Amino acid sequence: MDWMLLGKAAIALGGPSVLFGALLAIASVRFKVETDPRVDEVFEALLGGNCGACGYPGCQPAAEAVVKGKAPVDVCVAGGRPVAEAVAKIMGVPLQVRERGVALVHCKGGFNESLPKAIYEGISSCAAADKIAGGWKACSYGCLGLGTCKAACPVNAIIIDEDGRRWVRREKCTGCGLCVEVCPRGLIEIVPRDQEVLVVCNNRDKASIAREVCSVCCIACRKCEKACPNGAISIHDNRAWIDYEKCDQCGKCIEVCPNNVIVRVVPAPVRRRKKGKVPSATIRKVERLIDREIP
Amino acid sequence: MNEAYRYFLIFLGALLVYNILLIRFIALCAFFGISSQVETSIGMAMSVLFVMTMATAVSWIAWNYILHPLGVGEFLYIPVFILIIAALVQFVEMVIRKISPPLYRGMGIYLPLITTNCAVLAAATESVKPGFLKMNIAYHFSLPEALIYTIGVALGYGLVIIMFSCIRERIKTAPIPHSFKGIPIAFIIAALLSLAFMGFANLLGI
Amino acid sequence: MIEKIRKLVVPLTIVCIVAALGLGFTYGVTRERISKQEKEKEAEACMEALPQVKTPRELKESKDLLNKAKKVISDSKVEIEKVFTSKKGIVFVLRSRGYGGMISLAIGISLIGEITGVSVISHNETPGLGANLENPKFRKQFIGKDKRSKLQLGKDIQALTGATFTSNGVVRGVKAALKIFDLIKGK
Amino acid sequence: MRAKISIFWVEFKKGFIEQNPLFKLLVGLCSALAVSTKVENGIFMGIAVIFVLVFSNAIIALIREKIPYDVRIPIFIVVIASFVTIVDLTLKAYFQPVYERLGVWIPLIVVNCIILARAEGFAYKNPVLGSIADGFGMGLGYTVVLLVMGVIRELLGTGKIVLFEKTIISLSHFNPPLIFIMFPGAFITFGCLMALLNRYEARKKG
Repeated sequence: MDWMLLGKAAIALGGPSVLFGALLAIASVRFKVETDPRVDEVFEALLGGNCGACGYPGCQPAAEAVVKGKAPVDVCVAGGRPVAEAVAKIMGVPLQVRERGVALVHCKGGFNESLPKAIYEGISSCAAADKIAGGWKACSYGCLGLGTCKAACPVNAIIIDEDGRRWVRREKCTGCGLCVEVCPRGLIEIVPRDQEVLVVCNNRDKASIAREVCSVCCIACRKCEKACPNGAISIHDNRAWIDYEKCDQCGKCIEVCPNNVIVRVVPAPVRRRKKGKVPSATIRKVERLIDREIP
Repeated sequence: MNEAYRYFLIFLGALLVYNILLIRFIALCAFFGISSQVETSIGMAMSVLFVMTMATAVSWIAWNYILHPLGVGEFLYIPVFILIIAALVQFVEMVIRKISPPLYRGMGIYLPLITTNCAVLAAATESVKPGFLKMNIAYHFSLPEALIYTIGVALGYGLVIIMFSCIRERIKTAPIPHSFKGIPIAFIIAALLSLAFMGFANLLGI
Repeated sequence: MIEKIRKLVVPLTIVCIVAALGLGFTYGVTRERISKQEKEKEAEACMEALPQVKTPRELKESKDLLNKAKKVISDSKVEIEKVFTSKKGIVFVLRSRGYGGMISLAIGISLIGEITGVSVISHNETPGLGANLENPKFRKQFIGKDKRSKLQLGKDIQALTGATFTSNGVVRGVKAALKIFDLIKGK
Repeated sequence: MRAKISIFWVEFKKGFIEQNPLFKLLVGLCSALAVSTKVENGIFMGIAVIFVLVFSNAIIALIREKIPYDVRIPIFIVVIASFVTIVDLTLKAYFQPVYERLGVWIPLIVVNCIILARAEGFAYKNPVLGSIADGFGMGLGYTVVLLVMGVIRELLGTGKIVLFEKTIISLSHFNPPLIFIMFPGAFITFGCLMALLNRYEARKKG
C-alpha cells in the first residue's frame, strides 16, 4: 500500500474542504439573511409544481407570502384542501376554508345556436381567431370555442363538446382564474360557488342585431328584471346582470326568460360505480358533463 | 499559429462546433424545464456564464497547484472539482442574496440548479484534462485559454437555450398532434436544431 | 463564529478525508492493472502494425527519435506520442484528428519505408460510421504504400462510407508517419 | 419484517413506474441520450448508475443526522463523487473497451441530476432501507429506458444489435437510416417515446 499516496489524497481533498467549509461558514454568518424557518416548511408543503395559479411567480414566493401573512393558508390552488390543511398546521392557524368561486363562461351558443359569419381554419387559439376580422362568429361577443381556456385550465375542468359548447366541471374547478385571463373576449367570470342561477350571455348588441346572430342570446327584454322579487336583476349594456348578493335563487327569472339565457346550474348526482364494472366510453362521457342546466 | 487566432478558434469551437447542448448532449436536464419561457432562459444563461467562468478559474488553479503537483489528479479530480463547484455556487448564492436582492431575484433562483449542471463540471474538467470532452484540442490550456474556452461554452449554452425558448414560445399556439404537446415536441425541435448545428462540423478546420 | 466554522468544517472535512482515503485505496488497487492494460493494448496494436515483430520485447521505445519527430512534424492536426524501434522497422504511435475526437493510431513502417500495417488503439468515432475504421478491410489498403504514394481518398484509398473526416484522419496520420520516417531515417 | 418488505416494494415501484426519472421527472437526460447508441452501453451505464445511486443513498441516509444543513450539498456531492470515481477506476481497470465508449459519461454521473435529487429529496429525510429501495427503483427505471432507447436506436441506426460481440438480431435487406445513431436521432427517439407514453396514458384515462 502506498501510504504517501493516501496522505497526498487526504491533503488534496481535505485541504479544499477545510477552505470551502470555512468559507461557507463565514458566509452563512456574515451574509445571513433573516428568513423565517417556516418559509421552507411551507414551501415543502406546497405542491411544488410552480404552476403560477396562485398568482405568485412560483412556490417559493408563495411560501414567503404565506409566512408574511400576505397570502392565505389556502394559497395553493392546485393543491386544494390537503395542502391548505398542511400549511395551516405549519402556520398554527385554524384553517378557514375560503369558499372559492367557480368559473362560468358567459356564452351558451354552440354551433347550432350561434351563427357563423366565416369558416375559420387558422391555428387553434381563440386569441388568434379573435384577431382575424373579429372572429368567425357573427356574434362579436360570443365564445369562439377553440379551447384556449381549456388548455389553460390546470385541472382539466373545462370541456368543449361536439356542438362547440363549453361546460365547466364544477367539482373539479378550483376557481383559480387562469381561464379568465386567457379568454380574449373576457367571457369567463368567477362566480360564487353556491350561486346556481346565472346569466350565460354577454351579448351587448341591441335586440334587433342580437336576435339575428344567435338563438340563445340576451335581448334585454327586461322580463327577468320585472319578475325578480328581490330586485337582484338589472339591465344595462343590453344584457341582464344578476346581483349575487341580493339573489335568493328563486328561479322566477328562469321561467320568464324567452331565450333561456338565464339558467340554473346544478351539480349532477354522483353515480356510484359497481365494483369491477368499468363504464364504457360513452357512459363516461355523459358522466363527465357533470353540470347540466335546468331551464 | 497567431495567438489571437488561436483564441478565436478555441472560442468558436466551444460556441458552435462542439456546442455543449446540441452536439455534446451535456446539461440537458435543466434545459427542457427552463427553456419554456424566454425570460427564465435568459436568467439561466447569465447564471451559467457567471458560475462557469468562476468554477473553471478555481478548478484550473486547484489542478495546476494542488492536484497535479501531488500526483493525485488522476483519481481525485471529480470530487475536488465538484466540491469546488458546489461550495462556490452556495457561497455566491448567499452573497448575492445579501448584497443585491434584485440580482438574486433575477439570477439567484437558478443557482441551485447549476450545481447539478453537467456543463459546469464538464467545462472545468475539459480545461485541465484536454480530451475529456473530445474537443479535438490536444494541448493543455493556459489560464486565459481556459477562460476563453469556458466563456465560449457558456455563451454557446446561452445561445441555444434562448433560441430554443423563443421557438417553444411560438410553438405554443401551433396545431400539434395531441400526444406531442409540451415536452415531446420540444425534443423534436431539439433534434432539428441539433441537425443544424451538425452543419458547423469542421468549420474553419476546428 | 468560531463555533459555526467548527460545526460546518469538521463534518465536511471528515467526509472528504474518508472519501480521499477510500479513493486512494481504490486507485492503489487498480492503478497497476490500468497501466498494464494500457501497455498491453498498445503493444498489441504495435505488433499488429508491424507483423514481422513477434514479441513485445523486440520493440524499444526511443525518446531520442520521438524528440526528433516532434521537431519535424508540421501538421497541427497530428500529434506524435511514441516511437518504437526494432530490427524489422519502426512503429509510430500518434493521434490524429477524426470526427469525434483524436484517433489513436499505431503505424508500422518497414526499414525500406513501406507501411506494414495500421492499427487503431482508441477512437471515439460515431458508431456505424466512423467506428468502421476498426474494420481491417479499410486499414489493409494502406499496406505497402510508401512516400511516393499520394494516398488520395477515393483514388488510392477507398474512404469509409459516410465518414470522410474519419478516413481523412487516418490518411493524415499515415502521411505524417511516412514523412517523419523519411526525414529521420538518415540519422 | 413484512412491513419492511412492503416499504421496500413501495419505494422501489415508485421510482420504477410512477416517477420514472427520465419520462416523468425529466432528469438524467444527458447521459441517457448520449450513451443509448448501443444496447450494451445502456447495460453498463445502467449498472453504474444503479451502483452509485444505491450506495450514495445508503451512505447519506446512514449519516444524515450528522450532516449540518448549510454544507449538506457539498457533503452529498463528495460522497457521490467518490462512488463515481470508484466506478470510473474499476471500469478502466477491468472493462477497458466499455470504458472507452462510455468515456466522459462515467465521470459525469456525478452531476446526473437523478442522483443529487434523490440524495437531497429522499435519502436525507428517510431511513436506510427505504433509501436503498428508492435508489434501486430509480436506477432501474433509468436503465430500462436506456435499454429501450438503445434497442430502437441500434436496430434502426445500424440494422443489427450486437451484444458482447455477438450479433443478436440482424435485419437483412435494410438500409439503416444513420440519423438514429447520430445526435438528432436521440432527441427524435426520446420525443416519440414520450409522445407514445402520453397517448397511452390519455387512452387509459379515457
